Amino acid sequence: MSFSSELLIKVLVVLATAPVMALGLTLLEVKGSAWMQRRPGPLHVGLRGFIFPLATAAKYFQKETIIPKDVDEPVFKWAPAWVIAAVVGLFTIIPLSPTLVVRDLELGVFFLLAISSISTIGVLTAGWSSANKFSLMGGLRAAGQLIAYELPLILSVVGVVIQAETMSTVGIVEKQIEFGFPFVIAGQGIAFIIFMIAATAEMMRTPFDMPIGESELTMGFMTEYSGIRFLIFYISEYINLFVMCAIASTLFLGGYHIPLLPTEWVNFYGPLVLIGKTFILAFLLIAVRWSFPRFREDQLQTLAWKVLIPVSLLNIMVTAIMKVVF
Amino acid sequence: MEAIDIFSYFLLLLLLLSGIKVVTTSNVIHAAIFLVFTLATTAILFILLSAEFVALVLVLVYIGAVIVLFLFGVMITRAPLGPNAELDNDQNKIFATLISISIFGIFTYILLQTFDSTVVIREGTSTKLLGEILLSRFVFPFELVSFVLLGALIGGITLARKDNALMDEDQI
Amino acid sequence: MISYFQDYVTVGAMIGLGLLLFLVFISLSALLSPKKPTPEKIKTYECGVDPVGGGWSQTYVRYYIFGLLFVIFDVEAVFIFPWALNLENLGYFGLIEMFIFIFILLLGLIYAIRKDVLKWE
Amino acid sequence: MKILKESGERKTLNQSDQNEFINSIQSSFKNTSYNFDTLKINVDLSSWIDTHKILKKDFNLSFFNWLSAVDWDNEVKTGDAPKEPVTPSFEILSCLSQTNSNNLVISSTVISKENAEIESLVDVFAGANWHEREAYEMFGINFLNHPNLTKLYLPDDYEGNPLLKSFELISREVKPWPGDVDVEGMPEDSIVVEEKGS
Amino acid sequence: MSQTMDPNNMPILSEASVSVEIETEDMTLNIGPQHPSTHGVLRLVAKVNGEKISSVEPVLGYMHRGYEKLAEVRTYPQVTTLVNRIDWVSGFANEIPFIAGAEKLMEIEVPERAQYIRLILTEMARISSHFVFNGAFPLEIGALTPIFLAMEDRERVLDLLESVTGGRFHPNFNRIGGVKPVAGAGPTTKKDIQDLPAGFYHDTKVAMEKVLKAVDTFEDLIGGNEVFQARTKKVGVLTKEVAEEYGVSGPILRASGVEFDLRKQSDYLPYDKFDFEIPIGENGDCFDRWSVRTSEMRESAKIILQAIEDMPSGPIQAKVPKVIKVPKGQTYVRAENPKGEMGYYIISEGGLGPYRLKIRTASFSNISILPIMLEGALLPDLIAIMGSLDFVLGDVDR
Amino acid sequence: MSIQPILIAAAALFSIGIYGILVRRNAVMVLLSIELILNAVNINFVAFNAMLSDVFLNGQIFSIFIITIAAAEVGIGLAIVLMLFRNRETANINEFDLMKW
Repeated sequence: MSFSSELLIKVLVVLATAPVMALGLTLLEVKGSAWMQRRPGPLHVGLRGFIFPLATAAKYFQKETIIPKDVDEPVFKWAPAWVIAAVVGLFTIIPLSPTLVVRDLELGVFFLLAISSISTIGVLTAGWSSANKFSLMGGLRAAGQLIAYELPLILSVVGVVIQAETMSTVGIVEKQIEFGFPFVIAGQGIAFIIFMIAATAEMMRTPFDMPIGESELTMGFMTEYSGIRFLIFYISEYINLFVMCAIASTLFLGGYHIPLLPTEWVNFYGPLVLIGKTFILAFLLIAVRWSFPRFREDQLQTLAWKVLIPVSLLNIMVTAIMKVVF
Repeated sequence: MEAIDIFSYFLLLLLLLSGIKVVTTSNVIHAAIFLVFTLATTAILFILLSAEFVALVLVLVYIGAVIVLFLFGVMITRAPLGPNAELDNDQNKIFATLISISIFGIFTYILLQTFDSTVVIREGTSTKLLGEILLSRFVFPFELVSFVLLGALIGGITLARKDNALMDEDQI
Repeated sequence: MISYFQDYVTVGAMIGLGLLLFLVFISLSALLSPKKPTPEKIKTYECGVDPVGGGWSQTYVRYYIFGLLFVIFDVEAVFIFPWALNLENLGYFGLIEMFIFIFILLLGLIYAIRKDVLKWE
Repeated sequence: MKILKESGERKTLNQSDQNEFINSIQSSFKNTSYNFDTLKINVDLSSWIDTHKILKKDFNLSFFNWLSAVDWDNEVKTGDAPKEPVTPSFEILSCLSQTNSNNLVISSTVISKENAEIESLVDVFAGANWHEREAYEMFGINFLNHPNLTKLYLPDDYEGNPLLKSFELISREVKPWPGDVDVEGMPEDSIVVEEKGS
Repeated sequence: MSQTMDPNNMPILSEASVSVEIETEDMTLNIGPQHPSTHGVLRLVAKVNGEKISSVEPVLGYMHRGYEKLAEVRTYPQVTTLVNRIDWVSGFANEIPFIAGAEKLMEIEVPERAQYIRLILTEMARISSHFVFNGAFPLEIGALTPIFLAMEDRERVLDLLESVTGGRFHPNFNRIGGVKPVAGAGPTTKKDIQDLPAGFYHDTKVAMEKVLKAVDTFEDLIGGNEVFQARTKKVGVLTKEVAEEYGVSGPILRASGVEFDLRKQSDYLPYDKFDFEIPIGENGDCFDRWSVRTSEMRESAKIILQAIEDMPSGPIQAKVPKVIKVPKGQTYVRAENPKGEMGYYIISEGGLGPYRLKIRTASFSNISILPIMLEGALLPDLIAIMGSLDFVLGDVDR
Repeated sequence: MSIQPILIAAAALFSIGIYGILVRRNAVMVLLSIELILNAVNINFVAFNAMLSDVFLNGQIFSIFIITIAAAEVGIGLAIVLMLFRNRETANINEFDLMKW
């Protein structure tokens, strides 16, 4: 198959899966939260409430997009584009099997970190251009939080890179298969926890949702957004949830592989295994979201700078020593 | 001419256009965003010049961090939303145009004289190799960088802190 | 080399796909949704009263310091990745090099903590 | 994890303590009354602040309950007029209590309607701030030395003082007082109820 | 450094750099009236510097209904319909002090059974009010689950209130001299009437056990949550001196360490017949305020369980004249409501309605400390502090 | 592809940066213009690296160092702007005439 037709197919597959995954996670979120809150959740929309996320999304398409008069229009209008482009771009490196991957980049993990940092600009400009005090504070909080937690995210990955000696995501999974254990057991347990905390903060989910903090800042940097642009922020959040959980399972949980399964059949079970692991991790984050209140802004920054970053640096040092000495 | 060359010319054009927008737009935030475009085209150009690691470093450090710092700076210095008429020194414009055009002219002349038809070679760069060189051949500057960064950190904190050093020590 | 360019064509295509999704969403919504702005509707939200003061004033310098710290450590991360790939070759020499590097930057973090810039009064 | 301490002993009403308190108040202030379990001190306008200081300091009445006013007038637009004619005036009431017993004192002073001015209590009890603002807008009483004597509830451009007896309720013009007195019939005798609710 | 200074006239450098802090025009932020966490239409005009609040000015009156004026043109029985709309979260409890005051002026002895019924329903109102608090407070600091659990449990209590009074929020159940018969039991004039619905004792027992269980759940789920503790402990500390001076009452005062509960100290209802504790806080912070309320729910449930055990039989209505006229007199009657001290100063001139009715509500005094407590706080703490004060706008504005 | 157009574009970017420095009145904008200049330099380094197909990757490593130093420079530069802004309530460089005091 020629490169271009292959690329076209891959793009189309991602085009189809990304929104489906977002909707699937939305459903998991509404049903999961309902289960945790002793209520039935959506029941009446379509197949026992199962097409509820689709109905919600469809609703937003028909809603008026209000652009307030004081906003900086081009910046305001394009702010969601930064976020969704960065998030969809990350699909490139998620491996469903050694061959079922959009592209296995040599710099895979580094690429992930570089691209994911772009969405900060989208959030900050969204907050600024809204000309609204709540948006501005939300945007600043969001930017402060995204940059503070990007570091632990980056640094926790370094341990994995040291162990795997490669930055390619497929290479990392293959290394884990070679090891026989996923990295979360083989030395990177702390890194995994840091990664999940930092990823939660990057996604601005409770208990790190003060940029949105609806009881303080009404809707944070999204206050002035309505209609389709709000939906784009919303959908990006869930695509991001999927991507981050998929990356976490790839880096730490053995990705598309489960020990004892025959590796030659990985193309068949790989996608299922990875999506399964992703949804389990996502459910973990959903359970956390519905159990905790949110931190305060200063507590959040303290946690990042005084705990997570030093600990992840320590993790790097320990991993490096283990690698060199043994 | 290869397709990749045409694309390169297009990129260079884009680079210059966004660069010009950075210095001519009357809105501070727009200028920062145009700088992002400039940097993004530069990053693509780097990739075409087979320097992928540098390109990603550019994205990670510049777009992901330095621009955010700029946006913070703009917001802290209370730039107004929307166009700002007082952004430029109007009386300087002609003078500045003359200077920059003459610099450009001299450079172009020299460049045309020096590099006649030298061709860029697009070949892969191994990041692993880059790391190895960085940590062996360039180990001294590498360590020096940490001191520079430490100095920048301490200096920045001292300057930006609320109870400024100026007030603490120099005031009696 | 072909593979290298294909890598980044793919990356470009994926980021382009993100932008395409954005544009498709926006244009679909433009077709489907009404557009009837009224003066009340397009007013800036401020809890139901008319906004007071300019939209805005300057923000905490603290955020700037967080940004500065981030930039510094981000640069550090840039150097850590090539090192992490080469740890096997570099051996103890690389280990010591990077430890000095990290240690010096940690001094910066400790300085920041000691100067209480991470604290919110 | 238990951060609360719970009061061990049960406090019961101590009638003798209360009587003692009432006696001590009555011996310290000339013009007092004790009706319907409510101890009221009538003080002169001039000693309004001093009385509160004494009550706070000497009688341990540190809890500021409320402050309000009454518009005494014979010609009323709303409600019933007093049965016996009264001198038109404002009566200022304030209520202080102790926080370890049920003891409570209501101080009262009278100011004239023409010169509706009184010293503010804010310096003695900071909590009087909002109560005085309320009285200011509802009665038009001017509290001297009040830090921020502005309207509390009503819009800034509102005219009139709603709680004055001369202030008409618009709805009562449509449906005059006392309206249809629609009182549910009360039982003739007290009723003994069969135990059914178990 | 102000811009008005003329650079030419500046003598020396040291003076020129005196003020290094940024001269902030603080950002004026309107929080409310249409804001998710102000419990209705309270508006706070906050001057903020970044995240820090430099001053707060509460703006009231968006709900002012003028009950003190309206009470002057209503008869005494009509006033009860007004007053149970003051604090609608615990509507029943609002009626008690007013009715007690009118009874005091008329010198009516209320039958014991009626007193017990009042007491049970008041405590139920307290429990339901604290349930709302236990849902709303965590919601405001970002935990979304407790409100669903709280509402589910409150429903049982409201069902009980409804089964007796016919109303869930505004029961209007008290009559001068006693209480109404059970909802749907026909006119009060009937000789042989039912005062409590069938199965009430059993249902109450079941519901109260559920309440006790719910309190345990809340203490685990909310109080045991590390993030909740980090958000509330040492936040919004209120000392007892300030609290007393501002007339802050109820659980907030008790959280600051003052052992003041009118149920123990006053005699408006026969609380002295029951065994219960008054929870007291130590630090006066948000966590203590939450903790005091939650423990109070347990005590209330205990009171109710005791009350239905030794419920006396007898009449539920004292003998009162057909048209109620209250003799001339003045009295102040106060009660321990869920939000704090609620009192009515009734001035009667012998007419059909009161000559003047001063309504002292708890939330009004309780939120008058907001400007002091919020000065210098961070914006997220504003929400936590406001939530911990547990006010209802109807109770503030009247 | 010849290296000339790349180098000329870099030179043009450099001149644009110079223009920005001269014209802009806002200090933050001046810093932005400096970034343009540094970016032009980076392009040159990477282009030369590609031209020489340097086995030691000197050009690329140099540009990484430049990016690093530029980050530090922005950090300090903006901090100075902030300090001046505190003193003078403006980010307008025309008014930063401290020596006049």
